[in-house]
Order: sequence, then C-alpha cells, then structure tokens
Amino acid sequence: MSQPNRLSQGGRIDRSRKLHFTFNGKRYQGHAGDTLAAALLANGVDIVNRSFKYSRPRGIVAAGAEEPNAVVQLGSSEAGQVPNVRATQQALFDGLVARSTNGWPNVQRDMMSLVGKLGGQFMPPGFYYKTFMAPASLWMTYEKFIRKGAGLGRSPTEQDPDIYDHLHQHCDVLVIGAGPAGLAATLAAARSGARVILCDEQEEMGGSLLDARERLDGKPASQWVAEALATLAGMENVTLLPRTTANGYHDHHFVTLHERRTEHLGETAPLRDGHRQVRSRMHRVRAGRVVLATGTHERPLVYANNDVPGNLVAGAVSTYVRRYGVVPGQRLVLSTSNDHAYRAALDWLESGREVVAIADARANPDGELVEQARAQGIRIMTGSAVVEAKGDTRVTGARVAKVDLDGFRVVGKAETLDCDTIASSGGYSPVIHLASHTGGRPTWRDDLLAFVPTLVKGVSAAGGAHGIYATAEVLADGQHAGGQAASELGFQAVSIELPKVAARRDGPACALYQVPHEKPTLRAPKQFVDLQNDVTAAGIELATREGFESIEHVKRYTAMGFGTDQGKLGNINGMAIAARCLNKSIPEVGTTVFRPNYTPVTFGAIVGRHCRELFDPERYTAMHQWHVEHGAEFEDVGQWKRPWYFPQVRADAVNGELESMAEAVARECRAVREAIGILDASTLGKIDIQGPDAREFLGRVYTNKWAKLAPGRVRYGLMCKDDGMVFDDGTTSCLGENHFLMTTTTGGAAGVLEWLELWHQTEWPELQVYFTSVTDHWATMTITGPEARKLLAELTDIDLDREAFQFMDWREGKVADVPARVFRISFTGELAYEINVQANYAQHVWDALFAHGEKYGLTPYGTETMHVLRAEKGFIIAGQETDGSVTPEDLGMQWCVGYDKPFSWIGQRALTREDTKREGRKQLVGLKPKDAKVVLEEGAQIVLDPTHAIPMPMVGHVTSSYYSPTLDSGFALAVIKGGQQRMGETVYLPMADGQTHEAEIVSPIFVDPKGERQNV
Amino acid sequence: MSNVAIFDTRTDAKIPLESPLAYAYRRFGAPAATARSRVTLRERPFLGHLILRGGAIVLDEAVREVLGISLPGEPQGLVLDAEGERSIQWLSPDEWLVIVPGGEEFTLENRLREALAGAHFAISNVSGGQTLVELEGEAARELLMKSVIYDVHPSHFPVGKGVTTVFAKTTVILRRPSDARWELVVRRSFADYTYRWLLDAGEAHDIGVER
Amino acid sequence: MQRYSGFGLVKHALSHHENWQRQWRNPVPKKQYDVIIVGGGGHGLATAYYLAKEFGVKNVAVIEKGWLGGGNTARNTTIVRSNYLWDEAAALYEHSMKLWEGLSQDLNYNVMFSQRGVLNLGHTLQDMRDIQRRVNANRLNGIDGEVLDAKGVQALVPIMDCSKNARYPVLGASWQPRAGVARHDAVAWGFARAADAHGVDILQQTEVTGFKIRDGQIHGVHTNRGDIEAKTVGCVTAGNSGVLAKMAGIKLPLESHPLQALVSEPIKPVLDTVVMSNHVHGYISQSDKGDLVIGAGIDGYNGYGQRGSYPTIEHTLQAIVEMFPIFSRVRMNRQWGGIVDTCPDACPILSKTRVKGLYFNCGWGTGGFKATPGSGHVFAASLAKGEMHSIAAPFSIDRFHTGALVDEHGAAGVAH
Amino acid sequence: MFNIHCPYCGELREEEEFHPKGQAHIARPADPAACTDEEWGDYLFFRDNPRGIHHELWVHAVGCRKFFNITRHTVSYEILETYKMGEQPSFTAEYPQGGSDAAAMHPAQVAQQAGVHA
Repeated sequence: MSQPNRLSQGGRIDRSRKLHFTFNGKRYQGHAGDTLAAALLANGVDIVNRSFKYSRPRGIVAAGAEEPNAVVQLGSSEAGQVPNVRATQQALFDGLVARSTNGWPNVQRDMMSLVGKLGGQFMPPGFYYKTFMAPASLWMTYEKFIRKGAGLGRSPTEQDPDIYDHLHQHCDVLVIGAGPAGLAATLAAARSGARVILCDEQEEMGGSLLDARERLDGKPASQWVAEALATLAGMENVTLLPRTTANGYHDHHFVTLHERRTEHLGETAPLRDGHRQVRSRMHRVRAGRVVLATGTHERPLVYANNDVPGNLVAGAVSTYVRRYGVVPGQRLVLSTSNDHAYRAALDWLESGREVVAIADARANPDGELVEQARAQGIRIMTGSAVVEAKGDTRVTGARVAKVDLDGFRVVGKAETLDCDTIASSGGYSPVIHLASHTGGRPTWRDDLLAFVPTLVKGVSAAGGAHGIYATAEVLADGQHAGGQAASELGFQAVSIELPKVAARRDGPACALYQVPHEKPTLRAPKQFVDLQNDVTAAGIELATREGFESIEHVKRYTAMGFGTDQGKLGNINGMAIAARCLNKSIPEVGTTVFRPNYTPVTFGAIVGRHCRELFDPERYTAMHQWHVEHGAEFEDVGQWKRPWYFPQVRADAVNGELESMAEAVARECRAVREAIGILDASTLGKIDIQGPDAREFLGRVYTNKWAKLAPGRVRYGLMCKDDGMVFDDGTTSCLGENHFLMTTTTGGAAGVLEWLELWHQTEWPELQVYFTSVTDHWATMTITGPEARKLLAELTDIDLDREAFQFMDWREGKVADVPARVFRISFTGELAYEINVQANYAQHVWDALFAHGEKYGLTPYGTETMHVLRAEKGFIIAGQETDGSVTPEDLGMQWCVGYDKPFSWIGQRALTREDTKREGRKQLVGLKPKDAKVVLEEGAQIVLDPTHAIPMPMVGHVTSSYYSPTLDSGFALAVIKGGQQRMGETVYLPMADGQTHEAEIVSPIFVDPKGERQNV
Repeated sequence: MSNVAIFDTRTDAKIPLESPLAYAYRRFGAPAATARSRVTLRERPFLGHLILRGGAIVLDEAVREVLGISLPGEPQGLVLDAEGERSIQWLSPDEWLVIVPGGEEFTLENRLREALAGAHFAISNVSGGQTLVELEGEAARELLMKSVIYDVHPSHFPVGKGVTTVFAKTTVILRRPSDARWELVVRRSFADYTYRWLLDAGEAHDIGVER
Repeated sequence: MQRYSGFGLVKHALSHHENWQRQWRNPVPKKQYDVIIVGGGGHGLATAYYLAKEFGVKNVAVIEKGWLGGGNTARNTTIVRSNYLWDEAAALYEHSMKLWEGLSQDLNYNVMFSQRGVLNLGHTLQDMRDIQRRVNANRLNGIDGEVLDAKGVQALVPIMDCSKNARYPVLGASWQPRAGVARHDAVAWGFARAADAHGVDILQQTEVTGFKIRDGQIHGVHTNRGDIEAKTVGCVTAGNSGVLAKMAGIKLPLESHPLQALVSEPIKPVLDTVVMSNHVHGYISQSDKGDLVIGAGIDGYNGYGQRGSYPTIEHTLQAIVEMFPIFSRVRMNRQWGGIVDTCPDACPILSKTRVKGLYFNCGWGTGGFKATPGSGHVFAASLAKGEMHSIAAPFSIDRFHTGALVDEHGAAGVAH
Repeated sequence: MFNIHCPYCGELREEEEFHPKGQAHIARPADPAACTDEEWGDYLFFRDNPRGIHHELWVHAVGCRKFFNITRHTVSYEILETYKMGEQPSFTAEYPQGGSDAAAMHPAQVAQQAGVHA
C-alpha cells in the first residue's frame, strides 16, 4: 500500500510501526505517530466529508483543534461508535475504522450535492425563517425533511462499554499548553518548589517547537523539548498531562482538564494488566494560579471556492511536513498577509515539491523569511492574493490577482496558476477561549490584528496566547509568567536557564481577511468563512443588509461559530467581514465570546463514575438484606430504598405466582388490624436535642406546645415555615428535662436538621441547645396490631402494663437481650410499639421478633400498607397531603396549634395574613366514593358541577386514595375549598376515561374515630 | 431521670453484631489483598463513636482529664492517644468526634458528663450509625483523589488532620492518623455505596479488602 | 413589510439576494411616545407588537440597552408547554400556547414552532401523584395532556432506559402533545420585524438610566441617548428587573440566578420528543440541526455573570446519561448561562406598581420563553387599557403581602 | 465554581461543600404580631438583588455545618470576604474597596480570601 504523499524521511512518526486503518470502507496504511488526518493526507485522500448545508466536498484544512471539516464517525463495533471525531486530533491506531459523516451514497458522489449546487442559492442564511409557513399544518412535515439533513455523526445505539473517572487535583500553578511558553513557565514555577500541573491537548508535548525551523542552543528544537520534559518528569512537584485538553475555565481558577487516556489505543479502552482502563478522565483542578500558554490559531484567508479540498491553512502545511513527513500535494501556491506563513513554502520546497508562487498581499515584504524564500528562487507576487481557487473535488489552480486592500477590490487581471494546493494565512489569533470562559471580554489590538485576552486576577498569559510570537521572546515570557505565578503564592523565584535562539527579523503583517473578488461578494463564487456551518462572506453581508448589526446577531442569523470547532478558524474573519459591510471597525461590531468547552468533551467523561450502579447512593437500613431476601418491592423515598410491600406466593399458585400489589397490601393491612404487622421505620430522621433551652427551642419551631411534656412522654408536632405553610412533622420524645429525641419524615431529615441549626445559629444563638443527627445510630422496628403487646412481652423486661406504659409513653429496657428504647406511638391507629436499638444489633432483634411472632401471624409490611392504615386514621403525610400551600388550619389540625404560646413560633404570624385567614381555603377532608368499589385516582380533581363547560371550576383534589380492606371500600383524603363546612355534600370527579365519580365529603378519620384501638 | 437520658445501647450479651458493611460484603464480596494490591481496605467496625458538643474551653479540661489527650487546638485537628486507639477530632468550633475501642464509650460518656457537670454541653452516642474504614497502600492517595474533593496532598493534608468533605455523592469524615494510613468515617446508610465506590475506583489498583 | 414566502425566496435568489430589505429599522428616538417598553427581548417585543397590532397603540418605543433578543431569549432551551398546575398559571401559559400555534403565520416569520410533544417523567410515587393531579387539572382547564405509564413512555422514546434497573426507574410521565420547541432567536426577530412594520420604534444600544417620576406618575425615562417621554412605561427586562425597579424606588421579590444549558455536538436525529425529568433533574430535546439541547438546574446563589457552577453541569449530564445510556459517547459542545429572575412562588409578576403608569413584567424564572406571546399579549392589553388583563391580574406584586401565591414549585414540582 | 474561605474552618474549601441560603442579615422581626401584612411579606419575600456587591448567607453543609456570611460580587463572582455570624462586612456597596465602619473585625478572613478571585 503506497502512501503517495509520505516523504521518505523526516517527521516524528515511527516508520518501523505500520498501522492499518479503514476510511469509508477502503483500507490504508499509516504509521505510529500519525494522526488520522496525517495518514489520510499521506494516502492522498482529498475528500474527507461533505458539507452540512450545501453538501460540497471537503478536505482537511488544519492540523489541530481548529479543523472544521475532517469530522468523522469512528468505530467498527456498534457500542464502540464515536460520533464527530476530529481527524486532526485522533491518533492513528491499528485497525481504526472511520467514515465520513455526510454523503449519500458516498462522500465521493453525494446526491445531496446536487441539491446544494442547484438549490444553494435558495438557501441564504435564515431562509427557513422566510418560508415553510404555508400551509401552517404542513410545518411538521417540512420539518421532518429538514431533520433528515441534521447532524454530523451518529450516536451509538448500544450502551457504552467504557468507563470514565474524575481526579480531584489541586495545585499551585496550572500551566495550560506545553509549547515553548508553557514549558518555560512550568520549569520556572516548578523550580521554585510550587506544585505544578502542565497539560497539553496534543499527542505529544512541545507545541510549535515540534515543527519549528529554529534551533535552540544550536540543537533541533524538539531535542530541547525532550530534555525539558525529562527534567520535569523527574520532579516530584510536577504533574505532566499529555493528551489533556483544558476544556473549561470556571470561577476562582477551577479548571477542567479532559485527559484522553485510551483514545489513541482503540475505539474502546483496552485492558491493561488485566484491568479495565478509563477511556478518558476529567481532572477537576483547583489551581492557585493559572498560566495560559495556549498559543495561537492561524486564520485562513477568505477567497472564492476556498473550501475545495487542497486549500489549507499555511501552518498546517508545515505541521504535516515537519511532524508527520507528509506533503499534502505536489504544487503549492501560498497566499499570505505575513512573514510567518512563508515557513510553509520553505518546508514544502525542502521536501522536494514545487512552490508555484507566493502571493503576498503586502507591497514590500522584506522580512528574513521572505528573503530566504527569494533566495530559494520562489516566485513572490507582491500586493497580490489568491482570489479564487479552481477545481471541484481538488484544487486544480489558483487565480491570483493584485488587490487593493483599502478599496477592497481586485486590481487588474488575475493570473491563473496551475497548482493542487493553496495554503493561506491571514495572521494569527491568540487562543483566548479559556480566558473568556470566566467572563473576561477580550480586547482588540490593532498592532497585532488580533484579540488578546482580558485576564482576571491570578491568571496570566504567556507567548502566543497574548501576541508574543518570536521563539526567544516566547520562552522568556513563559519563564516570567511561571516564576511570577509561583512567587505570588509565596514561593521563592529561582532563575532557570533558557536556551539560546537566534532572533529572527519579521516584517509587519497587513490586515487581510476576506480577499476581494472581481464580482461583488453576493455574486462571486462562495467565499467560505465558517466551513463547518457553510457560512459564506455573502451570507454575512446579507445578514448585515437585513439589519443584523451586532456580531452576536450575525452569528446567530448565519450560524457562524456554532459548529463543533466553535469558529476557531472563521470567527475573526466573519467579524472583519461584518465590520467591512457595516463600515465599522472590528471592535465596534463586537467582541468574540467563547463558552466552554474549548473542544467538545465526551458526556461519559463529565459523568465519570457517577453512572449506572453509582449514579446516586442507595441508602439501606440495617434490615435491608432481610427485606431483599423476603421478596420486598422497594419504593424510592429520597435516597432510601424502603420496602413498599412484600408480595408472597399466592395460596393458589401453580408456578410460584406472586400476589398482586393490591392483594399483598390487603393481606398486610388485615394482618395489622387483626393480628400484628412489623414495619422497618429506621429511615425516619432522628435528631438528638440536648441543652437547658431545648424545650424553649421546640416551642419556637413546632406549632404546638412543649412546655409541659414530661420525661417519658412523646408528642406529635407540626413544623411550618414562616409563611405558615406546613413543611414537616413527626413525634418528639422527652428523654430528660433537657433532652429530647425528635423524629422527622424520611425525606425531610437533613433539611430539618439544617433548619434547626439555621434558627439556632442565625436568630437565637443565645439558646443553650445542641442538635445531633442520630438517624443512622438507631434501627427502628414498629410492631403494631392487637397482638403487639403479647409479642413484645415475650422479648422484653419492660413493664408493658397499659397503665404503666401508656399510649404516647416511651420506656427503656431490653428487647431480645438488646438495650432498646420503646416508644408507644402509633401511625396505624392500632396498638403499636416502636422499638429502637443500636443498628448493629438490629438484625438480631428483627429475627427474634419473627422467631416469637410467627405464632401471632407477624407480618412484614411496607410503605404502601403504612399509607393505607394511616389514611384510614386521617393522618397526613407531609408532602402528600401538603404541598407548600397548606397551613395547619387547612389540615384541620387546630388541636396542634399553640395560639397562645408566649413566643411567636415559626409560622404563627402568617396564619393571620389576608389570604391565610380568608374563607374558602382548601381544607383536608375525607371522601367516600358513592360506589364502594371505586378507588379514586390520586390527583383526581374535584368539581361541584360536572356538567359545567370546560374550563370547569375545580374545588380541590384527591391527595391520598386507597382500597380499605377494613371498610371493604375505597376511601380517600382530599383538600376541598371550604371542605370542613361541606361535610355530607356530594362532589364529582370527572376522569380522563369519561367517567365521573361521585363522592361524599366525610370526616378524614375512617377507622376508630375515638382512637380506642391504639389505647388498648 | 436526670436532665439528660444516658443509655448504654451496647450489651455484653453474646449477640451477633452486623457492621454497616455486612450486606455489602455478602453482596459484592471482599476481594482478598494480593501482592499486586496497591491499596487495601480494612473496616474497623463496632468502635465507640461519640459526638461531643460544647465550647472548646468548656470541654478541654474534661477531655484531658478523662481521655488523657487534649482537645485539638486548631480546626481540622485530630489527636490520638499514645496507643493510637483513642482519638478526638475537631468537626466544628463546638463539635468533636471521639472514637474509642468498642465498649468504652458508655463509661467515657458518663465520666465526661461527671467532669463537665454544670456546663452547657452535649454528648451523643452514634456508635451504631457509623463505621471506620481504613485505606493503606501506595495507591491510597490516588484512590482518594478519585473520590473526595478535598486536597489530600501530604503538604496540605499532614498526619493529624481530619476533615468532613464530599466523597463521590455522599459525605465522609476523612482523617490521617499516620503516615501510611487514611481513615474514612462513614455513615451507616451510605456504607454500602461508599464501599462499592471504593471497590470500583480501586479496581485499577488491585484493591484488597482485609477482614 | 416585504412579505416572506417560498416564492419570494426564489425571486430573491435570482437577483443574488441583493434586494432584501432590513428586517427592522434603526430609528432615531422621538421625544415622546404613548408607551415605552423597556427591554427588547421576546416579551418586550411581543408586547410592542400586540400593542400596535391589536390595541391600536402605534406610537411605541422598545428601548434595548444591547441588541434585541440578546438576553434570555437567546439563552434558553426553547421548550414551549402549557401544562401548569394552578388555574392562574395554566390560563396564562395556555393563552400563550394558543398564540404560538398561529405565530409563524401571524408574524410572517417562521419561528419553527414544532409541536413534537413534551414528556414530564415521574420516578417516584409522589411524582406520579403530582403528575396525575396536574394532568387532571389541565384536562378540566381545556389543556391537552395524558398520563402515561412506563410502557407508554418507552413507546414514545425507544432510546430511553425505562427499565426497572435504573436507579430511579421511570414510573410514567405526563405527555402534552401540543407542547414542543421553537427557534428562540427567530421569535425575537419575528416580533421585532412585525412590530417595526406596525410603526414601533426599536431603539437598540439605548440604555435606560433612570425614570422620570413626578407626583407618583411616570413621565418617561432617562437614557444614554437623551430623555424620552411617555405616560405609560412597561419594564420587561428579565435578568435586570431588580436593578430597574430600584431606579424607580420599587422593591421586587426577585432573585436573579444563573441558569445553565448546554448542547452536544450535532448528531443524526434520535430523539423526537422533549423529555424532562425533575427528579433526576435534566431535560433534553434534539434540535433540527441535530444538537442535543440540554437544560441544567438553577444555581442557588444570585448571579448576573451569565455563568454558573460546574457541578450543576455534571449533575445534569449524569441525569441525561442515566436516562439515555447510549449518549455516554456523545460529546458536549458548548455550555452557557442565562440569568433567571425567580419569584418565591415560581410564577411571574405582571403588575402595576406604586408609580402610576409604570408596569413590570418580570420574574418568569424558567418559564419565560414559552410564555413569550401570551405574556406580550396580556401585558399589551393591560398597558393599553390601564387595567390588568384578567389573565394577568393574579400575578400582581400584592400577592406577596396578602399571601395569595400561585405556588407552582410548591405544588407541581415541575420547573422549566 | 467558587473557592470559599470558611471562617470557622479557617481554610479555603470547594463550593460543593456549601449551600447558599439567600441574603445575609435578614433579621426576623422581634414582634411578629406587631407587623402588618406588608411588613411580614417584606420579611418573607423581598430581598436585595444587586448587580454588584452582595452579602449572602451560606452554610458549610458538608463541613463544619456552620452558617456564615459572604460578601460577593454578583457579576464577577469575586468573593471579597467571608465573616462569621454576628459580624459585619467591611466591603459594602458604599465601601467597595473595603473599610466600612464595622470593618477591621476580621482582617484575617479578608486576607485569606484574597487571591481567590474570579
């Protein structure tokens, strides 16, 4: 397999290692050290993709992160698919399989290109805003076709086989970019003793030094790079991160670094020493200081047909020649506005290929590189530029003409040069993306013809990143930045020795962005600004004509800069064109703002390990395994997994069929009402409250009174916010005069603790009280039902006599030989004991209860049965009966409100506001469906007149609804406007299926209204 | 009853105890440490854990008298006794975590209460609610860097330091009692998640679990 | 106004697009207007448009300190729906939805309103109760919607993980078929062009620096381009309302928070509906360009920086990958932040103030974009008549004193 | 993402350990019953929302669990100081460079947060 564009020597590739790869179904060969782009160019592959809007053939134009065209679909397996891989940043690996993302039936012959050719002129920017409007009903159909053209690559359809992780890094100095500036900065900072991280996005570190023509200390620049890296690698305080892109710069010097750990090895991460490797890793770096040594991006020139394959930016030509030993053509024409780009011609010539001409837009270029080119006999056409590329699927020629830059016009007649490659350079844009992530607006510098970053405190730029380009100056600038950063943090600056580099005399560059054409821009062949989004100079001109005058408008109207390259090549050119059209300066049309990411980052890397089983913690109680083993279905309550119900094998099962949920819940309910059930209640929040002012504090945060609760007693309490709305409830027990144990709802535990601390720390620091969470310390098991006393008696030394241990008492003693606090409280309305033991003993006690409880029919029940039983008693669930708009009075819980407490407790004032005291608020009631078989839908809306036209006035809704085995009927709790005054009235619930249910407003207490059963 | 209810939740009766990690061990196993293991995990279950609340000035004398070690004078301080068996850690300006060998906590609480009589303070026994997990080995620090947001570099996290911080999607108390050893104080209900996370993130380091 | 049509497009193509007119003028401010709208975002432009078109008030200026549509109109995730819980909010958003349904034709500007449907997922039993409550209320309020179970959700979105293995399995969803997305920038441009055509002056790069208030009556505004008089001034400056109110000596119950969003690289269409999950917290749709458009949460602190905290982005993508495991290898292209003015009850303020003739339309939180035409319409009606429109009336500032909140987040648990 | 100096822990900690709790220095009216509905509504809902220097209440939720105050710029997000409950800010809208009358009570915290900027 030949690589026609591969030089016989040179480059940094490993020629001994041949790698095979497939592109668009065809097999090719490259070398270790190639990028996919380099290997494609080596093999003479011109067309790598079709453009998004016009389906024009596109080739590789750049060599790095700024590449807009060579975006491919990677992957041989379905799960290994990677969409939108930039070929210039993808290291070649053996067996790599890639395809173009657009083009049907293939990228060479794309049927859509006909549409682009014929229809292109009907698709100016914003054309879709101006059409597809009639008839209105057809828009969704039009859109279906528009969507067929959407997207570049495709998502895999299978689960990602790879894993990702995060590393939380902290350093004194973070240096971004390992070119000359970054290396010098790192050496300087590291020598002073600071903890330094150096990252670089490329496959190897060295940046521009890897293809520099200069010699450092008389040696090839790459040799100095190797030495510097070796030095740094040997320093304990330095972390080197190659293949690592700083993708986002967040506040206070928090920077995310995306390290591609295995993407150079394969489409999925190979095993290493038998271990799975992470495909990529996100370093979450908190830095003390940051040095941006991010270099520059070269700007291509905007001329007609500048998108035909064979048009490249000049620097990329040098990179391919010098780093990869690849010359991407035979005959080169260079079009430039500056000296630096001459490197491309010199490198091209030195690889033995022909340089047809250099078109230099300046009248009298005379820098050192220009002189070198002249000395080599290259034809230099001054005051000229390439105005149009010829060719269809590959450049076949360049039309070069004299241009009048001030007048924006072509002067005289163009000359057509025979060539297959056009390299262009319109100057250099400092890579200011990261600096602008934190809100710093870049400023335009006329002397540099570029935006430079505006830096916040603690960050500095070095080298090309702020417009310093000469290698010797870049090194010195880097050293200064690194040393300064370290010394600002208190490290002693240590001087380092920098290599000697011969100074080079460069002539001044001229301002050239769009090259004039003989025809006006709107009539000239397409002059592309943003290649990925097919944005042309004409499009920008049209936008400005239509009134889009700020660059933000222009970008949005044309889609310029919204591609996966984020306009790295095109944005400045686009601004310049808009400025020209509006007769303004570039800074007057706006500035360029970049948002993270610098280059796109895999979702997986941002997610890290927080996926699948580790997406969110599952909190378990001490009895969790027992629940699993006994077939529990679980309900998610906050992060807890709570048993929802315990389906058992049906009595009539043939093949082990399980009960339905309704059957299981009915059985569990009956067990509690008729015998005994057991609930794992460990998840309720528990807060240990100690201190002489504990009682006073409770009185302020609960709605009801706590002054007289005696040790040994328990009381239910409601908590409101100061707007008077209920937000949590629970029981609190008086353990001692200065000691209480508060329980909260499962979901509310953390919030209530923080709430108590908030009031204590910010409003009432004078109160002597401490709060400590003991939720996890205790395991709580509730046995409830008529047989509860009998069962507990078998296992405890506590006197269970109904007088000695009354309802709403608590006692301590032993249960199953384990120290326990037992609370006689009931959420079911039945006799109930809540047994609390240290969680490490919980399983033993639970087992003992079952060992003794079987004969009483001890039945485990879950949250569903709990809900049914409490609803039969009219007990609320905070968050189900309440929704942040319900007061204690709305709940009919005036019995739980201390209106005459001396301190205005939290929520009290709000109860007398205009809206809270008005008539007709929604109030908690019970609902009895007229048809006992009906279980109303939770969330069903309640109306008084079901014949009313839509919109139908609603008076409330069902908050809880169940079938009650005890009543053998459906029943519900609801909130209804003025409900407490409407007892006995009939209301209606019109449902989605067309049925309207009837129900009677009743008391919310359905079972044992006098509360006799819990008092037995 | 006194003003505060003191209650020994531990018994000397021979009753099987289950650590917060019991279910995780059964469900996910405990890969044995091998020669290749660059980090090992060891749970030290059933220790006595007390939360001490009160002003430093109030508590210091009593702690020294009863525990024989002084209250950490600085935030993030962790002080151990000579045997390394008993420790007291700063959690907040008025909150300390005391960890002692299992079974000592009730006596300790009583003695502290005695010594502190008359002062405003609180002691809560949380022994059943948390467990101690040790990490050791050359990769322990990297494993922590994958897991906690706090800077665990030795220059920032010397021996004798302890912090409460974010661990993956939960929280831990992270301490460094000795050069080689890190300790995580883990809440019971999050223990399973924490263990699974450590096994997952530690797989690359051949994490071994000592039991 | 040059009318847009497919035929016109062809005609212009043949003349090399050299004859397109400006979509709106760049007028010199007059000394005096009947109504001044402060804020040239979607809501402000819509207000001006409806004032001129429906309420006969044509001497109107829209004053914009930057570029029209450059605030939250340009920074949202483009979702349009009306399935709000409370009657008051539902009426407002459904009014808006009805206007959306003819908006492209009304404005002669294709705002690409795509009724691809919105799913609000439920992952817990309480989620499902809330969904049922909301959908039942919507139905009786004449708003389309149904409750789906997990199977129904899976059928609509085959690529979503609806299995029981998920950490928080999908139990079901509410489904509003008429809901969808629209092209956000086009909404501002379309309203601007149409308002301009009715004679409204859109004054860009004009910053209000103060209010002219005499005897409790508004008389106009001070701007960096001179004073402009009007007896009616409507402030519609999301992200800046508090600052403006302060100039008028008015306090608003608003906090401005960062709200972040992000897009993936464009991929071939795989997701045709809008999916929102409050519980695992992420929402997602796929644009006509192929980008996955993803909304993140609100950061808890006040911020005008148009950026938020990184963990918010992380949590959002964790949620997205949890719901759509196949997206793990897709890449995030870009993130950005908007400024949302949030009210304590997650509902907007459409209100008169103590200053006669000075009105505020603000506090839309995450609901602003979807309300654009409806908000503009009822606000225009209120400004024109000097009385709040019946749909707008419940959203008065007074409610924070009487306690009559319209508590959407307390109840519905659905934001965005 | 912010780097916040906890005045109680005495060191810089990551934002993820903290929760913002709204505007600082909102005192509950001493006699709620004496408040009008309007005054009570103001206390509940009306907050400063400045574009610039803002005093905020935060809690070191995953840490020492203490509430404290931050003076922060709401556009640049620069944190100018952090201070304990009961203390007063030295950076205010009137004194954007610091040095308000109540200042100098906590120079240490100002110094510690210095250098952690946007």
